[in-house]
Amino acid sequence: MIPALNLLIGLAMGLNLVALGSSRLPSLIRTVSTQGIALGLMPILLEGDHWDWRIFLIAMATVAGKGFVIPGLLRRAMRAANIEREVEPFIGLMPSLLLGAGGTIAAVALASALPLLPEHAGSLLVPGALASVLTGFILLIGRAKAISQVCGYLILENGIYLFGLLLIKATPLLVEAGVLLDLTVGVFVLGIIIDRIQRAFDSLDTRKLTTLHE
Amino acid sequence: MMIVRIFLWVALAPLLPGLINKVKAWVAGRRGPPVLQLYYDLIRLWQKGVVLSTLASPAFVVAPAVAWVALACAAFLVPLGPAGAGLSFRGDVLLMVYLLALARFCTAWAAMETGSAFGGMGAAREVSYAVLSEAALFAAMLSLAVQTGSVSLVAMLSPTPGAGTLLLAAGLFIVLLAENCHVPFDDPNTHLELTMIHEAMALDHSGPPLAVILHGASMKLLLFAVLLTAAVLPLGSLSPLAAAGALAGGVLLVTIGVGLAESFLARFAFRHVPLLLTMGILLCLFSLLVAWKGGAA
Amino acid sequence: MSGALVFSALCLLAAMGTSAGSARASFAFTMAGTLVGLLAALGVLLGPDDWEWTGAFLVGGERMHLRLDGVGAIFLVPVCVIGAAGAAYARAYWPDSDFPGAAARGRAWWNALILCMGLVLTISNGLHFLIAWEAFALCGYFLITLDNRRPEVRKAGWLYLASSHAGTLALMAFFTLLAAHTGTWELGPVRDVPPALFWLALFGFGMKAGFFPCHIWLPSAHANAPSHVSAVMSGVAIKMGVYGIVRFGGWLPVPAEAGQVVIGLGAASAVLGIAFAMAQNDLKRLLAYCSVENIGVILIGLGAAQMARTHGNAAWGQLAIAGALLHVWNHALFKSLLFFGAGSVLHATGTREMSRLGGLGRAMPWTAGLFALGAAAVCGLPPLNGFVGEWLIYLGLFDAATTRAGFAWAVLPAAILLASAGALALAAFIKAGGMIFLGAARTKPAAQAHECGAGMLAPMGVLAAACAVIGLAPGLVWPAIARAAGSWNPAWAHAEKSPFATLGPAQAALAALAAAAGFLLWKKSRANGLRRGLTWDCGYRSPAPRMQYTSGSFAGIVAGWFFRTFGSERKFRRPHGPFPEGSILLERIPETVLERWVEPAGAAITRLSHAALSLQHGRLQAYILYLVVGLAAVGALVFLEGKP
Amino acid sequence: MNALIILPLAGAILAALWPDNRTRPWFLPAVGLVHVVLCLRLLASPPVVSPEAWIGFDPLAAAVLPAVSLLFFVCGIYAVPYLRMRQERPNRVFVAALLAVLGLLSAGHQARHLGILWIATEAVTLAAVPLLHFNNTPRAFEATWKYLLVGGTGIALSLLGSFCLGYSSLHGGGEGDLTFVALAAQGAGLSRPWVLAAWVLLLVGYGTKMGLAPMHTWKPDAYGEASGIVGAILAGGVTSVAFTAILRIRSVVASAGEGGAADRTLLAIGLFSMAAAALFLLGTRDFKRMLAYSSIEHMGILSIAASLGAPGVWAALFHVWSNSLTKGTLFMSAGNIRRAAGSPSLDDVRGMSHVVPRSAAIFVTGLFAITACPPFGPFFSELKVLGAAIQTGHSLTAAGFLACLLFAFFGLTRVVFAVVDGRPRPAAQAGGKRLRESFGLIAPPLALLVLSLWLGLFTPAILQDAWTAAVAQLFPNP
Repeated sequence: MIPALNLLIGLAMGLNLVALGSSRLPSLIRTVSTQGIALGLMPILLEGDHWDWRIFLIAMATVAGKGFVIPGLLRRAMRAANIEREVEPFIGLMPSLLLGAGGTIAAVALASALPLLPEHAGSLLVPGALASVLTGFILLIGRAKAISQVCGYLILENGIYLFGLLLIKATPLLVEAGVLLDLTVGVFVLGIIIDRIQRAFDSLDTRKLTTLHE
Repeated sequence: MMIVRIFLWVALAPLLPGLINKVKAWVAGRRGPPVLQLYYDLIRLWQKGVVLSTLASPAFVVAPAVAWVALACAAFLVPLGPAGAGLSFRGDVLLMVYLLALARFCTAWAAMETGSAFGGMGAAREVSYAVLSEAALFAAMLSLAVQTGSVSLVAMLSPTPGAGTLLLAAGLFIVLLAENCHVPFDDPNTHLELTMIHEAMALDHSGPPLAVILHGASMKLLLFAVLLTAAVLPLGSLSPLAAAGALAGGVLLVTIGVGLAESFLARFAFRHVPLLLTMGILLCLFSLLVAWKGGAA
Repeated sequence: MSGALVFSALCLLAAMGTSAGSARASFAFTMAGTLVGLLAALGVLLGPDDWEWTGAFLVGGERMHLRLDGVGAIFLVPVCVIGAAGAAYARAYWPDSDFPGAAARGRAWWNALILCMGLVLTISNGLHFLIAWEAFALCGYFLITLDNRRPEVRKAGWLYLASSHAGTLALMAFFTLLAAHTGTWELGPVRDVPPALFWLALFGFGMKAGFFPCHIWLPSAHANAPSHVSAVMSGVAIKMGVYGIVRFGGWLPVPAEAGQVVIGLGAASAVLGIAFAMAQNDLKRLLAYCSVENIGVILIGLGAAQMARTHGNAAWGQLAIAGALLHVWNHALFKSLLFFGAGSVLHATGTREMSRLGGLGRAMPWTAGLFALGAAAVCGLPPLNGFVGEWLIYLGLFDAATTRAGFAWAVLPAAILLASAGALALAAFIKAGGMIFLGAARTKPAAQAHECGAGMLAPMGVLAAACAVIGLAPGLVWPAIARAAGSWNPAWAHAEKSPFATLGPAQAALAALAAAAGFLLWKKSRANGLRRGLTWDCGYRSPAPRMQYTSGSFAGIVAGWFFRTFGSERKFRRPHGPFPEGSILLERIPETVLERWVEPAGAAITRLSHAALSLQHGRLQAYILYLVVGLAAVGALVFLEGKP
Repeated sequence: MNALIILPLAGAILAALWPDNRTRPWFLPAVGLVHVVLCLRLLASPPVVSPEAWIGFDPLAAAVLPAVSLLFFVCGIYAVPYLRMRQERPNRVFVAALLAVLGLLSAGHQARHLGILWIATEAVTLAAVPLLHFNNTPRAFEATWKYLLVGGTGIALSLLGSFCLGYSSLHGGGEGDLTFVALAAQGAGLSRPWVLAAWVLLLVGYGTKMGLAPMHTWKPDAYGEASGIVGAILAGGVTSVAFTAILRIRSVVASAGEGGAADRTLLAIGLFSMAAAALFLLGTRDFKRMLAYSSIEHMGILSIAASLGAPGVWAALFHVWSNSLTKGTLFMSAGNIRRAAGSPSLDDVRGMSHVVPRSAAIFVTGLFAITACPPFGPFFSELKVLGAAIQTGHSLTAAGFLACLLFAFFGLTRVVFAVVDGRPRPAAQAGGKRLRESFGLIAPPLALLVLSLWLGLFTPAILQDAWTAAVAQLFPNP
């Protein structure tokens, strides 16, 4: 099943670049949710040969959570703040694209340095994970709008989730579920705070959020 | 014996200024005042009344007396050749030096009493230059101590003349001039107040206190003369009579030397005074080093 | 003995307890505590054996262990004496009526300070020593900042606190290292520890002792504290630092060159301290710098003793250490006396600037007389106590010189510098006395000064009497000093017979003669007729106060010699032209070490800290970038360096 | 399964359902008291924890959790009068969240499983969010936002790290049992590169929660805007969870034979944190942010101590106690002063000793306590750290440690005395009325101060044994 899996991972990595390149928030959110769905499907592919309902459950939950619930939240926040565009990011689109591309290559290189179990040898899981984490960081550091930063955070989490798939056989369900749960709650909270900030500052431009400093 | 010693110090001291003035007069080709002039002055002053500044307290009168006592006691500690010292013990040399300091303290304090500009000026100069002369004096005493391996004046002042002796003599002579306010440091009989040290402090004194101050000054001069002589001449190795003679001669010589210095040198500008004093310090230091090395070898 | 010490401690605690309630009761307790403590200390000094007590319970995991030997007792005496005198002086000088609240706090901290100093002197466990030491330092801080509404007081207090803490941290390191090497916190003579530890102790305690150049905190703290606090800080508190150096110089194996270094520090402190004192215009600063000098004097004696000890316990070492310890007493006595005098002046005129004073001697003759006596004592003039102590030190140095031993070279410059320091001290105190008490009043407040009450004069009188007694009958204190010297270095335990056999009577005779002569001369002048008139002053018609020599002009010559050393700041416009006008000479003597070395360093660090703070600018993106950087750094540390 | 966790969570639910705003705060001291009692009972009679248990009151938990519980209890007492002062704000969420934090902290301290540990920490992070924006001001929301994103990123990294550690176990032939016991047992079997990667990610991740520089950035904002008790709980409780997490992971890494690398990084990051904190302290002009920087400094001390082997870890556990208790004092008294002064900035606060004398006195004493002035707890624990450094031959570390302490002292005293001394501004004069120094507001910080004093002077043997046991657990084969 590795090839199919790698196809999806490749898609996810592509979506990273798309996220880096997209200047409009709706498209950014859409990218994130697509990536979420892609990630959600992976466990099933990974476990394709023998059927395990728990894995299936997780996959569904992931698809629901990453693919629909969280993006929905973000869309709501965006509409509340009625902003569409990412204005003047700290790192421009082109630079961040290049950074992301470079990062992806670096990730592939770095991943080859880390020893893998035979069954994962051919998969793109590790480079994919690292690339997504990197993309997440670039968005978190580079973007000025709170929502795009949350998207960055989500991509970061996606990367980690990808990595988690390495252990999906070994690590019992609890951890995975806990991870997912925490993530969702986390984004819920993020959503709430974004909402509050929107009300307090009537803007989601984080450059306004610099009153606390020395 | 005690009586004789005291008599010697008290009675002979005022001779020295007289001699100095005589020498100066001879050099200048004048007849000059009689050698006993200071005795006359003292007697006259002793009978005069006192004019006391409205600002001054009794301390203004008492201080000179204390200073005189301090000088007398210091003199008492200095051995007169064969006669030895009136009182001698380990470390009496320190007591002597600090008695001189006590005398200085009293005169300076009294000088500040009247709030006169010149009193302050004189006191400031006196105490400031004393810093250097005291250092020189200590260096000299140290070198004597090191040379003789003793810390009591009687033993220290009968040295065997060594390589350092000349340096020491020169250094002590400079200290003598400075401490007793003679040219080139100060001019005892100038009448330009701005150039005075000792006189400036005594300006406001009159009557018995002034007499006490003048006599104390002469006693201090004698003390230094004796010190210098005894530090240079090997009195200990002479027969008592010869020693006494040598001492007397030495003192006379020193006095004449002072007189000659007075007549041939001019007063230094005050900013040059430290230079000369530092030279004195260095001379004493060198003699100290010579003594130190001499012992080590 | 134990009973006495416990009683005195309890009394001090009671005094703290009642400080807010009843000033009278608190004072009574303080007196009781200090006097009993004094008796206990003397008991140890005059008795043959030490006092020792080990408690059953643990504090901080260590057994309480107190010990009072000769060295501790010799330092405990001034603690008690000045503790009592200062408390008495404060009653009149800082009454509750003038300082509501602050006065009560002052009493509490005062007693706490005495108690802590007593503990420092008795505790013989490293851990507890640190505790008592820091507590003592903090008491000092709260005493200095009693009047903390004044910014300059707060500044001075903070400087004291900061430097004291620097010392404490050094001591933390010192005691921890000591414990690590000996395997126990118990203190006592130790053999097998690296001698280099001594340097750490020297710095740690030196910050408190305030020798040059660790004195940065001293002038401002002593100048801005209430005068009775200045007295105890200067007379006693800095001696705790000396105690530490003496104590561990005696217990530790010291480096071979320790003696020379200590002598060098001492000589430098003596000369520079008094030179700075000479240049001051603020009376209390002058006294503070003079304390630096006296610490220097003590260190010279200590260094010589240290040297003698490292080279076969030569006998002259005993004289040196005895002189140093005696000077500890003497300085406590006359420095407190002088600070009390300064307090009275401040109380009477409201200023510490000598150039605004003058002629106070007529208004406050008693203060003037006592101050003069203190001044004579601090200049080391016979027949007072200052001379006795310095005489011992000199004797030690001279004896060392006469041995001509190669290592003893250091005593030659030391002796000479000590002598010039003495002469400078004389100059400084002639200036102080003259500017304040003699001549004509320079300002209105000075003219309207009034004598202070008996409540302030009595403690000064007691201290002055003590100065006189030690001066006239030094034989009395010799046994105590010799005992202390013996317990500092057992090799000197056999107390040689008093070296004062001749000096004592000589001083007494001198005093008697001086008194007699003074009296006779006064009588004679009266008999000859004593006329009051204007100061003649070479015939000026009406000498005005402004014509007097000022503090600055008096110090001018010496300040000129040290111009480079001080780094003095000078503004000078010469008079010129036929009708000169507007000529001016301003000279400011800076706190050289503080302003030229310490403050620039501090400024650099402050700039650094502002640079660091500008990174905390509030932009979240950057914060996450820092996080990534941190990740990269840790990764680099692990992976690059991590390869075995 | 575990009363220490269940009880507070149940309390939280109950409090959330509780109708009355005035009586609800009493949940905090009540639950806190029971929690303390339970903790101390467990401390007195340690239960046997089966090695494969995922959650258990093992020696390490016993060595730290009671401190957190004690701190929480006292904060709970303080919370009652505090929340009465803040009647204008509904405290339903606040109280519930606070109790939830306690429960999750207990879980985190007792977690013996990598995943559980991570979940608990993450959950604490999220549960603390409502506490931070309790004041409901824009500043509070900004602080929360930063806390959430920086902390979240950190937590994400620690998750990644956990996965790496897990994978290292898989790669070493393990069955993916992520309990620390199992991981440590696998020891050298763990695959080196993955362990190192895991260590880097976990150190940075949990270090962010601890607030080690340069991941500390959220701390000043959060502590500066949160109320006193929240600050105290964050500084005393949450940080200690992260620290115990690092300790547990360090022992795994050490058993994998990479202890050297781990200690090196701990030492470096610790010294860096101390130095950075000292610099910040020298410049800050806000006495609540000052507390945050001081907390960063002490996290640095902990991390240094943790790098000094067994004696160091013992000292570190000691310091966790003394630091939490003393910090509690500082946060509460600072809270009082902040409330009376109406501003945390030196630019407009002065002479508070005349406005709120008791709080000011406690604040100053607490300052001396936290700057390692004897005879308070921190002095003894930091002396132990110093001793450990010297004992293990890290003389330079000791020197740097002392230097940082000195500069931190300069900074702290500078700020505190500027706040306390001098003449109060007329504006602040009213502060006396704005805040009545009631018993309930003074006693808790004072109690913590006394506890810290007692902890230092008479360190109870039972605690020393607990710490020794914890060290034995972390260093199985000395």
